Amino acid sequence: MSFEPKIIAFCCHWCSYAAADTAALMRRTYPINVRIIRVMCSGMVSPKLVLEALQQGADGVLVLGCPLGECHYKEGNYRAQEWAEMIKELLADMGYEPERFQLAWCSASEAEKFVEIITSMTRRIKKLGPVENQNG
Amino acid sequence: MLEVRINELAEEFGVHRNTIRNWIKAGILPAQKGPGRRYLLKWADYVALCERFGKRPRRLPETAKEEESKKSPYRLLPPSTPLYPDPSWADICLTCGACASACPISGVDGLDPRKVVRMAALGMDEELINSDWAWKCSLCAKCEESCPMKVEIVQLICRIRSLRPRDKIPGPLVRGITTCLEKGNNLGIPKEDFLALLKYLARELAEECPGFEVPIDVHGARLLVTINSKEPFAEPESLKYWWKIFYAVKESWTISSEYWEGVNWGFFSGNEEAMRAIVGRLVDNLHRLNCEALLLPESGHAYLATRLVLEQWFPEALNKFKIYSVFDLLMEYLNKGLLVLDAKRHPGLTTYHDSCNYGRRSLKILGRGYFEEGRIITQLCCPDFVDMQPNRNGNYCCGAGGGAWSSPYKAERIFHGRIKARQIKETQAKRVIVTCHQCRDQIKFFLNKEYELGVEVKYLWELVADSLVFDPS
Amino acid sequence: MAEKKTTGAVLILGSGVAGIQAALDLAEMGFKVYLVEKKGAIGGLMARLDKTFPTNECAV
Amino acid sequence: MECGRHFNIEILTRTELLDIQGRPGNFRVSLRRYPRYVDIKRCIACGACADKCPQVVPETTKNLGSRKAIYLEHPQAVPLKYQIDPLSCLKLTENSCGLCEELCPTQAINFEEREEVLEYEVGAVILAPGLKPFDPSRVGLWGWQSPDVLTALEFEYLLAQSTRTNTPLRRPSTGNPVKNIAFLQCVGSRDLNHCDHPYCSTVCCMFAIKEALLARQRNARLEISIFYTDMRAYGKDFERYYQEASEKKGIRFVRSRLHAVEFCPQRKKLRLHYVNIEGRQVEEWYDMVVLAVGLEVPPDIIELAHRLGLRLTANNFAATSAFKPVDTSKPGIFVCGAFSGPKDIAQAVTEGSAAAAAVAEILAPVRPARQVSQNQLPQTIQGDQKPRIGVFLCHCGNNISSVIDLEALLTYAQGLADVVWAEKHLFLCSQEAQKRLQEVIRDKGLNRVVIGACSPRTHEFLFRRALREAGINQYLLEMANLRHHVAWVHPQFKEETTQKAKDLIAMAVAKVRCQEVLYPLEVPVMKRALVLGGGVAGMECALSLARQGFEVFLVEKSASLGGNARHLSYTWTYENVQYHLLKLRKEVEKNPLIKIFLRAEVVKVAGHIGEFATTISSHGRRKTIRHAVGIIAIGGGMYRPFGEYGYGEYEEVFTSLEFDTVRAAGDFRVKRARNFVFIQCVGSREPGRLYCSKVCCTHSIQTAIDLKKEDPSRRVYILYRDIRTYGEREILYQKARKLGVVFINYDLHGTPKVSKSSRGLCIEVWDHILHRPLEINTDVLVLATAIVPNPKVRELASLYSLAVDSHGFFLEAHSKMRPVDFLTDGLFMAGLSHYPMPLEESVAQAKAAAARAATILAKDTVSLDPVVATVDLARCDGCALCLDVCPYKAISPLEIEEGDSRVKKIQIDKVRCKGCGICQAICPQECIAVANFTLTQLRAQIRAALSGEL
Repeated sequence: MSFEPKIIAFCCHWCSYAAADTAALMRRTYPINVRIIRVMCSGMVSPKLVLEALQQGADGVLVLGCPLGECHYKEGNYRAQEWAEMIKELLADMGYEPERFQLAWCSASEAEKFVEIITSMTRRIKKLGPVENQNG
Repeated sequence: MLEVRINELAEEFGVHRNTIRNWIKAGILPAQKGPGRRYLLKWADYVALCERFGKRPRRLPETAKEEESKKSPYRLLPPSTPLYPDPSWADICLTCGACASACPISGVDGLDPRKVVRMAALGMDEELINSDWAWKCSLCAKCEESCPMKVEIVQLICRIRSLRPRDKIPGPLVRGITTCLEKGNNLGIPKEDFLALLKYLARELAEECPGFEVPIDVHGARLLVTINSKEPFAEPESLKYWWKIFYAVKESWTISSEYWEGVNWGFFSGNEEAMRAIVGRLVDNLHRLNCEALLLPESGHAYLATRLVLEQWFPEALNKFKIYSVFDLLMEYLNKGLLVLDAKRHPGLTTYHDSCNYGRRSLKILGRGYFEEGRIITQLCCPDFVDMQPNRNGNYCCGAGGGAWSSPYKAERIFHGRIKARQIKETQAKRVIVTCHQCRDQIKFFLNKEYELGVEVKYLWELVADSLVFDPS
Repeated sequence: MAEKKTTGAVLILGSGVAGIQAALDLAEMGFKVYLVEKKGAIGGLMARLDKTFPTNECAV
Repeated sequence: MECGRHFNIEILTRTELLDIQGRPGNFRVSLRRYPRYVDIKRCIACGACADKCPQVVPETTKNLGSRKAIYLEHPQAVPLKYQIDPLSCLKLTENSCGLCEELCPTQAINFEEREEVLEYEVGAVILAPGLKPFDPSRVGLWGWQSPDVLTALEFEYLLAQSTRTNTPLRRPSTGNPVKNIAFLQCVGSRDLNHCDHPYCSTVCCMFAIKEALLARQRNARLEISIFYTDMRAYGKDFERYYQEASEKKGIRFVRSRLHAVEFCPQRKKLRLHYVNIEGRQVEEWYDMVVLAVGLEVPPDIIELAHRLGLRLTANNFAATSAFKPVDTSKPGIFVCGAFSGPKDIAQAVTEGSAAAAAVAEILAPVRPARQVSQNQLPQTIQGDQKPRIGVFLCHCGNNISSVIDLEALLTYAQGLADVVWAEKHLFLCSQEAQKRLQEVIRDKGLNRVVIGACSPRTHEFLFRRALREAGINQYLLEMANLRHHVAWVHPQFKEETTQKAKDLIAMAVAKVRCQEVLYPLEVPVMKRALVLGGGVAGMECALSLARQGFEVFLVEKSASLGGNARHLSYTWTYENVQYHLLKLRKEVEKNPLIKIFLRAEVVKVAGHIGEFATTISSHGRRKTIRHAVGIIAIGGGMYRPFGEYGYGEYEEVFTSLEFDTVRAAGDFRVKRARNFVFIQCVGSREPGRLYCSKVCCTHSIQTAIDLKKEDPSRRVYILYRDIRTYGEREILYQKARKLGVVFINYDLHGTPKVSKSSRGLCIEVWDHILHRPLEINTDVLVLATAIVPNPKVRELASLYSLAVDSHGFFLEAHSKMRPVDFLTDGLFMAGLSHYPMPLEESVAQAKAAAARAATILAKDTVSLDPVVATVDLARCDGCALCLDVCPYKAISPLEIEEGDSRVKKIQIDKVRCKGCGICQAICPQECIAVANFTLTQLRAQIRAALSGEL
């Protein structure tokens, strides 16, 4: 059987979670590997949560927020960008491939983009294979 | 050269195999016998045939493709005098395409009702008047019936016809009118020949109906009857149907020895003067013979034309005389109990063809169309009855109306009739009842043969005459 | 004739989306609303439609 | 539906309006109530009666099947109560049977009920009777008599049936699966021949596209053709929907109007014979034909209108003015919805609100002063006991159950820790299921609930209310979005979908387990509104609010009021715009409740619903306005097509507005001109601006009519793609054609070419009917250019945190049901900053926004979302990292006494906090928690998500 990764996607309530809903309303389809956790803002997703997901066995983590400048909380997604920098460094330190994490933006109407992000992430993680257990 | 099978072509053009064979025989489609059961056809001839019927050639040589889009732009100029006197003849067109969709000869010569209306609206009068399409149209008004905007398409086409230089009118229409005006009937049958023929026919009928005589120029007869010149000329027997009915109901009727023509080709060529003259003669006859009533000519167009002319120019005649259509008269006989009909003489499934002029066009122009009467009478004689789909107001034309019967465009006429033929076929009826000479001849002699319909075609009055139960004493 | 006091109630005839929206807004403002419908249930045409465009959501 | 539960609304079903007497403020209305024979208070909609009722009544509409003589209007009916049809009930017709009376467990049946006349005293009346579909059986040609020919509504029922039963779409005649379908547009619309309906029914185009797409969803191989005359996709997002349907979803659009549908008895199929765009004959065979029937005013409504003395249009729609779009000719009687002209849902909803505003304006003096909040219900069961979780799963008809194995999911849910109860329902959102939910909560002593259904974004409020009414805290709820995140997006997977659904349920259970009780925060409302934009929309909105007794600040960036309307001379119904504008301005200026700020712009925004603080800069000075609600109506702009069609190059080329100006000024270029060409859709419906500007067709046609009326010998050509004169505007289109304006469609052969020669300006365009190029020499070329969004939209959007659509217009909370609301509470929109629209729709939106705003202003307090951050002071070490990151400045330092020393801590302002959670993310002590999204909850969700295999 081929490798079926599990991907955690933190979606902000206002844009990306809505984009997932819109994708459904438009009957777009995408890989089943993603599990969406609704948060109020992408800025709410701290590096610890991303690391925790990977350590708990997720093969990839997505953080999806509103497009820059359209954050419902003014600048939450800029904050998310800062977290992302930190997360990338942390992942490198801990030996995770940097591709296992992605921060992206899509607005409520961008269902296509949402589907595209999920699809390409899944493809990428499938190629990457399961997380090598670094800690023994 | 293109190798084709008869089958393929027939399917492509929606006509019968025999029609294709007939076209080849008649030279409409120049083709040579090819290998097997195939025919060899020149590309150009094939494309021309497609062009003629508004079909997109299924197979195209590369060279033919380039032809398109080479047309140079037509410069729109302020029109001098529009072809039409009222916006409702062209301007209000939505260009929705319903008319073109409804028209059985859409695409023939690259034209259709919508294009005609469009050209009129854009001021392309010359082109319209010079085109033969207006003469291939059967004026059936199926287009008008479907038009959501009530564009007066048929009037426009009639107008286009009327503006055609008289010497350029295709076929025998002009000759027919001239002959009629000069000699009293379209075919120029001399009075003596006509009277002799009637006498002869009367003698024949008298064998069945003792004491029958043709009442010629009977003063004070109740009903004046006209005759379609084609009948004495080609089908004298068919005159007897009405005679028999008149005999059975003991009608007081007469035929005029002069100006008995029951056809009005002025209607087709847009010649109002001729129309008026021909109807005027009928009115004169009524006065001269002191008749009470007129049986309007049986042919659909002649009925409509005569009625229209009466309304427009002879209103006093309309008041003075009782005017019957064939339906009115037959229904009157039925209602008075004068006709006894045997429903057993015509077994088998029968259908009824609505004449466009009696039905759809009368309804629109006169506000009263004959749809139900024909069906009632038919069903009294043929209880096993089925309607065509669509029917009544939505019925398709036989393809021979509007002068098309007399025009030289035989191939187009048969192409036009393909839908009628299909309608008849789909009913699976063995018999078609008609009420107009053109419809009858087109279905009986052409559609029957070209589309292998194998149906019996009868006039409504022929059906009545043949079903009559009467005591000859 | 004495001027009668204005009545703070509204009658709405028809309970399609328009009528319902008017009813809800007025009710939220504190007015008493009588929503009159010829049929046995409110909702008009839309209540019977399964989905609406462009999002194809449930209509109700 | 919310309506069924609102305590201020009394629903009177099976009731007709007879008469209205009196005057605005004091009407006496008489109603006739027909007996229902079922006591609404007693009926529990158990269905025992209908189950045994012997009388089966076939529905006259195809595909609705049949019903019993005692029946529900439809399964989701509000009120969900049975009724008896007196015409078919055996008891009422023959005095036999009466079975239902015996069977009814609650003795709700009452055959003694009689028709009664009711009288009510009301201050105002709103007429919203709607329209009825055209009956296609009136015209034989459309073949409705054949079972395979359906009206659009009948087809919708067939689709619904097929969806419910999860069976393929079958032909009613043979029962064989449907392979192809043709939609025929304009049946009973734009037709003077087969019916007297010159108008466009407005909604049928989009309805057909919607149904076509739905049908394709049922069967991806279904071939669908839509036969149309003009595709009227003029509304917000409609054009994109249309383009996608044709380009991506494989729906075939054929520009041809069909004349008839013919059934062939031999082939048992429907024959369509038509002429295609190239003028060639085509014959096609279809399994099914859908007639997109138009709409018309029902005869009883026409009669009522005559009885009430209301002025109607030539087509029996209620006559209204563009400046008073919801006023009838009788003061105090208002109209909304399709009765004043066919319209789509969003517009009908907008007008509903607008009518509410109009009523509120005249009844303002008697508006009740105090309002009871609906949230104040006793909550006995709290969340601090040991979790007792109930899981409720929804079939959603078969939306969910056709993809996910709900049985397996149910079993799985029952096995989860702390889950004490699990069950499933056909429609969890139905009133019946809601009631059941409350019963289960009480009976089983549940204190937490998981709903496995659809999106919390749309349905959370409904289930929260159910919890509230069941007496437990409404926040002890979590929804697993099985429909949007599994069923609808993964239909191609089989077992995996159920596994994913299990994960989602596990995640929800894990989250709700740690959920705590929350209480909404009540915020006082200051009775004051801010309106941005001094155009017609802004002014109308301000005026409406002022008439309702609220103080309004009207902020305009230019030096005077009026906006885009200053450039318009008349509306599509030929009302003088300048006259009305002047009147409106005067009224706004002299209203004591309206304060106007000119040359003013927003520079800073703070606060929230109930108490915004918007700082404006006016004449170099800053001023902060405190207001409870805000309405944004900043208008739009005009596209200037430099480089297109010789614009900016030749002096004979104008945009529509420019042309209006030079014409009004009596410019010689217009006066002397003999030939005029209009090109439509310049800048609209193009890549990058894939929307219809809605007003340009009507505007160009009106100008063309004027030009022709002034001098009939002028030649006027309008080059278009689709003429979108929706509603009764269609009559203008007919008028223009009657006057000899020539319409040429350039969609098929490409855009017109403009060149200049010695003869002047020359336009080359292909004629869509003749299929040959035409050359038009013209003196004037008018370009009907797009309406483009105001660039300030983005600026304001970022200040107020608002959503913007892909074209740069404001994005509403819901395109159909909340067309003037922003997602942010307390803010509304109106006019061209929302989407291009004609004047009367701007006015309607303005009034609608006023009504929506008034629903807040009328209250003394509003409830705020308690999803905000709280700090655990015991663990806070006062590092203050959170202070800087808070976008709302809701966090401030705090010093408290701890033992004998003062320690630094922080505090969070609950009203300012919006719950973004950035502080929660940054807090090294993990001592800040956003309610509903605490770290504990998020971690629990992560663990649950990763517990199962895929």
